[in-house]
Amino acid sequence: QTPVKVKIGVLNDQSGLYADLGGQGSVWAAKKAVSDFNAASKGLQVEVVFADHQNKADVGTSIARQWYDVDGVDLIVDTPNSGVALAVSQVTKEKNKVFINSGAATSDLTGKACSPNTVHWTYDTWALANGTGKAMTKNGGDTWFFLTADYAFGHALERDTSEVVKANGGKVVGNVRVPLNNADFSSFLLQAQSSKAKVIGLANAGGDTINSIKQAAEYGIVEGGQKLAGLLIFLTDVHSLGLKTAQGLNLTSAWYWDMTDANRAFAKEFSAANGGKFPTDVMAGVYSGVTHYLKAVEATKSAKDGAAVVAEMKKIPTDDKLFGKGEVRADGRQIHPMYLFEVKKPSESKGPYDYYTLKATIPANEAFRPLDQGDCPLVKKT
Amino acid sequence: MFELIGVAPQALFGQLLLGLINGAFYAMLSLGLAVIFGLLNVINFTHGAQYMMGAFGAWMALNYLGIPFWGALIVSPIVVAIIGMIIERTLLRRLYNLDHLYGLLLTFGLALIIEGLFRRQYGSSGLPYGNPLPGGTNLGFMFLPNYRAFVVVASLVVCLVTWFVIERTKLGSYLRAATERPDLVQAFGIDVPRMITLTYGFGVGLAALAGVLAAPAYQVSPTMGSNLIIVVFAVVVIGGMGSIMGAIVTGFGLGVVEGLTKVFYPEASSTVIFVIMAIVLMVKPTGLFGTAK
Amino acid sequence: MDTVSDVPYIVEASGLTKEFKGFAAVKNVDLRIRRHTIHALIGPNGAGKTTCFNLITKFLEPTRGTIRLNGRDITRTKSADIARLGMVRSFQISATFGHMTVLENVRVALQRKLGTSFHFWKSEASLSELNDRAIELIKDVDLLTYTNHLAVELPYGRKRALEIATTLALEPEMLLLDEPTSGMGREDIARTADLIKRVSHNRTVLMVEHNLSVVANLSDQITVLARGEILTEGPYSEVSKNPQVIEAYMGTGHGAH
Amino acid sequence: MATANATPLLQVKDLHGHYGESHVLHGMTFDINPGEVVTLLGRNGAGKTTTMRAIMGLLRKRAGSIRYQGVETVGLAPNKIARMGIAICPEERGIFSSLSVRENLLLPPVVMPGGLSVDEVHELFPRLEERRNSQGTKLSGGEQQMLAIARILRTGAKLLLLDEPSEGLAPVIVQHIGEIIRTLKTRGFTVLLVEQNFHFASTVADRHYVVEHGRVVDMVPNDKIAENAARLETLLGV
Amino acid sequence: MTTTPLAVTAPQQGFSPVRILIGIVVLAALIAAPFAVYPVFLMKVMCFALFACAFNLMLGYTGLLSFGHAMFFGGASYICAHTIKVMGFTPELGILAGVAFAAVLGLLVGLLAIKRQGIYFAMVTLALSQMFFFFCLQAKFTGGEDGLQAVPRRAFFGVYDITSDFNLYYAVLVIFLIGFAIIYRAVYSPFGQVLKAIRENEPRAISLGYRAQQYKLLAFVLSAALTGLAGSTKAIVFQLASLTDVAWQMSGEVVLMTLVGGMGTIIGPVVGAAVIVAMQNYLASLGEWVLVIQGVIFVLAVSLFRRGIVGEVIAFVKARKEKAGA
Ligand SMILES: Nc1ncnc2c1ncn2[C@@H]1O[C@H](COP(=O)(O)OP(=O)(O)OP(=O)(O)O)[C@@H](O)[C@H]1O
Ligand SMILES: Nc1ncnc2c1ncn2[C@@H]1O[C@H](COP(=O)(O)OP(=O)(O)OP(=O)(O)O)[C@@H](O)[C@H]1O
Ligand SMILES: [Mg+2]
Ligand SMILES: [Mg+2]
Repeated sequence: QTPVKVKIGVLNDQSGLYADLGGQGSVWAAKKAVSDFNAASKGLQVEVVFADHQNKADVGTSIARQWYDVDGVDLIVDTPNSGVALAVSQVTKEKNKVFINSGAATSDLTGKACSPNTVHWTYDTWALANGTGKAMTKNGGDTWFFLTADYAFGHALERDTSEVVKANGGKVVGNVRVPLNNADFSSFLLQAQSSKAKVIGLANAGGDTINSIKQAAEYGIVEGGQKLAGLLIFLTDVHSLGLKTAQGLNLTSAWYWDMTDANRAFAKEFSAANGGKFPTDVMAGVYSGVTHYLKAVEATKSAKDGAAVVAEMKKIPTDDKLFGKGEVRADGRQIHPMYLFEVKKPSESKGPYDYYTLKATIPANEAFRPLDQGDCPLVKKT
Repeated sequence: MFELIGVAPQALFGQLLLGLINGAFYAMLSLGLAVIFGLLNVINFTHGAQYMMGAFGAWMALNYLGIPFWGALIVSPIVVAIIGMIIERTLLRRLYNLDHLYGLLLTFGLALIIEGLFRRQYGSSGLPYGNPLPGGTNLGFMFLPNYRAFVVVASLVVCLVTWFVIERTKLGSYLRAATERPDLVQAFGIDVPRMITLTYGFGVGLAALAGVLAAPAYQVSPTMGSNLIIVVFAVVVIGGMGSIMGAIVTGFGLGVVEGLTKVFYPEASSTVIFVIMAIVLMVKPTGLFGTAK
Repeated sequence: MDTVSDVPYIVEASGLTKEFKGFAAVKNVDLRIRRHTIHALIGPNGAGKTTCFNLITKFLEPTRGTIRLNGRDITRTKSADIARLGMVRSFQISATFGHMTVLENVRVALQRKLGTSFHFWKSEASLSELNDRAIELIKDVDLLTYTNHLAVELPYGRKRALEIATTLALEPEMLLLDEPTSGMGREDIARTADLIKRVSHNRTVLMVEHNLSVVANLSDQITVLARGEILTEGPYSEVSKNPQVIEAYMGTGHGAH
Repeated sequence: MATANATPLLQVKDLHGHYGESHVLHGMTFDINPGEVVTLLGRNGAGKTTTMRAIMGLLRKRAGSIRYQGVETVGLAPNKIARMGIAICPEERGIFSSLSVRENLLLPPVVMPGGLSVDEVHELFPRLEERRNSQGTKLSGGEQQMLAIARILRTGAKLLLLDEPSEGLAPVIVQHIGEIIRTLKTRGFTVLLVEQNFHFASTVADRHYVVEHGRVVDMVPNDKIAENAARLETLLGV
Repeated sequence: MTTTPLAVTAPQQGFSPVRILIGIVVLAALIAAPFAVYPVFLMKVMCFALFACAFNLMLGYTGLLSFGHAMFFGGASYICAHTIKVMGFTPELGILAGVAFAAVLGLLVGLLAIKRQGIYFAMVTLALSQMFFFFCLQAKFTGGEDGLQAVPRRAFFGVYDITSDFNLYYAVLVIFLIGFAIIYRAVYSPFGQVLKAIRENEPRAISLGYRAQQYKLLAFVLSAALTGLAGSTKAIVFQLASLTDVAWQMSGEVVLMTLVGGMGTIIGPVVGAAVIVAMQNYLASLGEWVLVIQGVIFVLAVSLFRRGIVGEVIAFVKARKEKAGA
């Protein structure tokens, strides 16, 4: 019989702010998933292509449309940057293909903007806020001050985290809205310092997070006994900060390479192929998502009807070596445990990328927004 | 103790001081831009990239050559200045007889190239650079990191020396004259092409120096310059394009204004400089210290 | 606007003063220019002639004093509007539209009267009705052979002629010419002087000029400025004998240009 | 020729010059002896200014030979030529607006001894001292002309290139400039003068070269003007 | 320092038979194009081509470089997307709203900036657009970095269905042609003549009685409005409006397009837009080199092909004609 043709497009940021956390690493992860899956022996002929969306929604959708219309792509994966992700999700629905997002944070993908063709894999703002907010508040960090990036994403993170903090008996003593791409945080950090809050929540991302952590060290904030909680931080960020500066930082992540043997083996192989870099949770999510997708295609015997493939993905449980057992919910949310980590002191680190200590595990059933609270139209229907 | 619009006076002092520190970066960057604009009539869009190169220079000096911060403070600006001079010799030079906008466009392109190359090589999330002067002094109203104090002093000295050379020496009058009629100044016996090259190198060196100073305080990242450069342009316009004193005074001044905005109305702190610019240009089109050309 | 043509003076400036940072370039000058005459403004360098020009055409704001054009107060009027009132100036350095042809240069000046200058939806062809008039003007200043040349390509003296043609296109009642013959060779000087004489018919001309033979031949009335003040006024024959003028301006070897 | 046996200070031979594609100088040939005042006369656009720019090195595209004190200068940069002792007062004056009058005056560096002192300059042009703190280009047209001449007198350059120095000046000042040129001559300066004002030129010059279409077409010693009046008339359109 | 004006190409106008023929061929090609080329790509090119042409109206014909045109492009795009998505406007009304907004914004910015020249003008427009960017970033209705997504493609005038890319293509083509015609007309109009005179010698134009500021202001508003037309159309094509379109990099991109195509030529910006958009599409798989390549093009265009593609072609043809004539 003729093999089922499947074309996978990794659409992400290859040159900008998010290039390090996904970029070529995600492409590698997707290819790795295909070869681990042994696609050929299962009657699938899989090809992986990739493109740079440059963090522009119009570029992203142009590529997506062209991929779907002209190049015969069946699945788009990764796609960090919420704006691009939402746009691609919409195109995917229109063209009835599949979109597995690993890199974007917006929980709208499985909420208001959910789609029968979209699966959200690794994390989302709700999970991040919940993980960090809950675990830290429970561990005694019961007064919070937020440094919030002044735009929709920052506001959402702050709002979600505050709710979690309050729900767990904590208190928010103040916040300050910081303009995007602001290099100097001293002013805001001083305000945070004088608030005497036990935890300073960083509701920002990328360069802003990095600079705020760096300057917090300069002003001796962590030494002074306050804790920093990064709400969206990646292994690559910690790497670029260096342990000396980042030590003591708390963060939530879906995956860390040094947790299981399978993870370590994956990381070792990744590192060998990618010039010594280590994989992030986003890349692991791409691996896991692609694996599950291939299983569904194998079952449906065709990749052409996207909605059918996603329906199949929701039907069979997820299970792979990196993310373990889990499921894809009706709203498209993939469910797995989340973990709270603390960044090690330089003296505790024993090797490259040995950065995190596990502080708490948030079980899968608590890690994500309950199905009925997301306003996803797909859920109401059923 | 009385409060001032809801902010304790100590906190206010603290913020003023912080503003001054930021202003130090603005001042040095806008000074370099003003020198280059004033003398070459080129809006150096590459300035942000050169600032970034300065910071990366410090990082590379440390990581590849083992040169510490204090050495990098000298080495990095010189290297970046030399690269700048090569750019001037090979590319900018051809544009002097054309409309100034071409200079702006060329340097804009160069900025893209430099930023792109660094992103390719070093990724975009940046690299760490340690603090050479850890610790700080408790001033009572705030904790002043030693390093930040050093930055303010260093940049003040650099700014004032530059101002003196350009406004108060013979060299300065050559430079200013060469802005208008390079051919004629050369016909008086002055080697104008070399002077222009050196001037560009100097302006670029200032940017790189600011970059080295920024490395320990901010992340060394390929995008650090492009985020800052637009604000610095605004500072230069407010000060009066090409005015040396204007660049210095407004640099520090706007740092302070921005700092205060961060206390009273942080949401506006990214736009306050542009608002001021709009107002200044309405009232005094040539900028605070500018003279009509 | 009521043209009070019975007022004998087209321009009346009184108490005109301009100070630059404490330095008075023009001090309390009363200048009256009689209709349909050629009036020359002469004086040593830095006397304030160009400044007076700039004040009257409002390229500079007077510090004090009033200016009337045809009896109407224009002290606060903007320079573009002054041109609309019929008073047009030329510049000390030649001013043409370099990358437009001679025809277009003249036509741009004619165009304003059509009232379609803001009409971005009209075709340029709508301007061709002005071509005849433009050619006429070009002929008047002897530029016919250059009609389709770009202005930058013209020799210096011809640029000045083009400028005058452009100015005449506005049909100004009053022309102000700043050193119209400076930098010209003899041939061009004669040609230009001739041209001024011709166009002054039915118009008033105020000119600044250092070439005394031109001044002597053309002007009906002369005002001599020195150090921002009026030294004397009168026809050439009178003024040229004034010892003060000889000392401050003309020197002893004049007249033989 | 009046001083045929002296070695010329400046020798221009078969000089060609271009502005971009347009060929402007077509083999200019003339020379100037030390201590002479020589004029270039000619109609507008004949190439007089261009010749001066070529001598100064400001015209990039030039070919032929220009020897100053026997040294070939075609191919040298303007600053090198200036250091040899040539200075120019350009047609459009070239006053710097970002410099004060005094700074303008002091701008050209002294290239060799023998120039005028600042006090001597102020004596010649008292107006400049009065306005010394104004911005250079705020001076009146004539004042700028004085400044442009004054500033090269300081440098000690031995060969002065004056491009239409009388343009835009009041007759008294023109007279005055004439006196100054004569004074300079007695001090050993050599002057190349471009003039439209023939009357003025004849009061200061030793010899006149007539230029037409980028070529020297005639040379008239000043003392033979009367005899050549008719010829000059046709050449210059007088 | 002497400066040469930015645009020096001589006007090309009039209706010779050759021109009419060329026009017919081009039109036929445009109508047939979506059968050969991916229509979404073509629409993107047209949006940017219109944007670049409108921008060129400012730069090429008044000599004023605006470094803030993204605010009109992105601003109109937001307004169009918002009115259609939230207020239920039909596309033509949405576009109208976007254009009106851009025109008003253009008037406000113009009043502030038009008195400045050269680099000052560039800097002032840049700063004002930066203010506008931060406004869009923080304003609620723009959706922050998510942007305005899923803008419905309603039928034009309630009758012309545009859900298929094919149909939409022809709608966009008509919009583009209208915009282009307006620009063409404006350049070769009495108004265009005065603009040219002002660019060549402003004081002289004033002395002839033209209030230069007003002409420049009208040109600016016109340019802003047409930029708004391009931005609004883009919002409909991509069904989204995002921060990318108001960021200063977008202002830089349109300069690049104009420069590459040939500023001050009527068709240059169209060619430039096509080249750059095609390149961006192609570069999408080149990853990190995007910036570098764009930068190299900038540098090459400025140092070697200053007249841009179309400008160089015109110059080449002219030179050949002259040679043939001589
Ligand atoms: N904008 C200005 N600022 C300061 N001083 C000025 C300004 N404009 C002119 N002046 C001064 O005013 C005086 C008169 O200048 P003006 O240009 O009117 O002279 P003028 O009579 O036209 O002389 P010329 O015959 O040399 O052209 C001069 O001393 C000049 O320096
Ligand atoms: N920058 C230039 N580009 C092109 N052609 C030029 C340029 N400058 C001068 N020319 C041309 O070169 C020729 C000689 O000009 P030049 O200025 O040397 O004449 P001139 O004898 O000094 O005339 P004038 O008496 O008007 O000053 C003229 O035909 C002129 O049009
Ligand atoms: Mg004057
Ligand atoms: Mg000349």
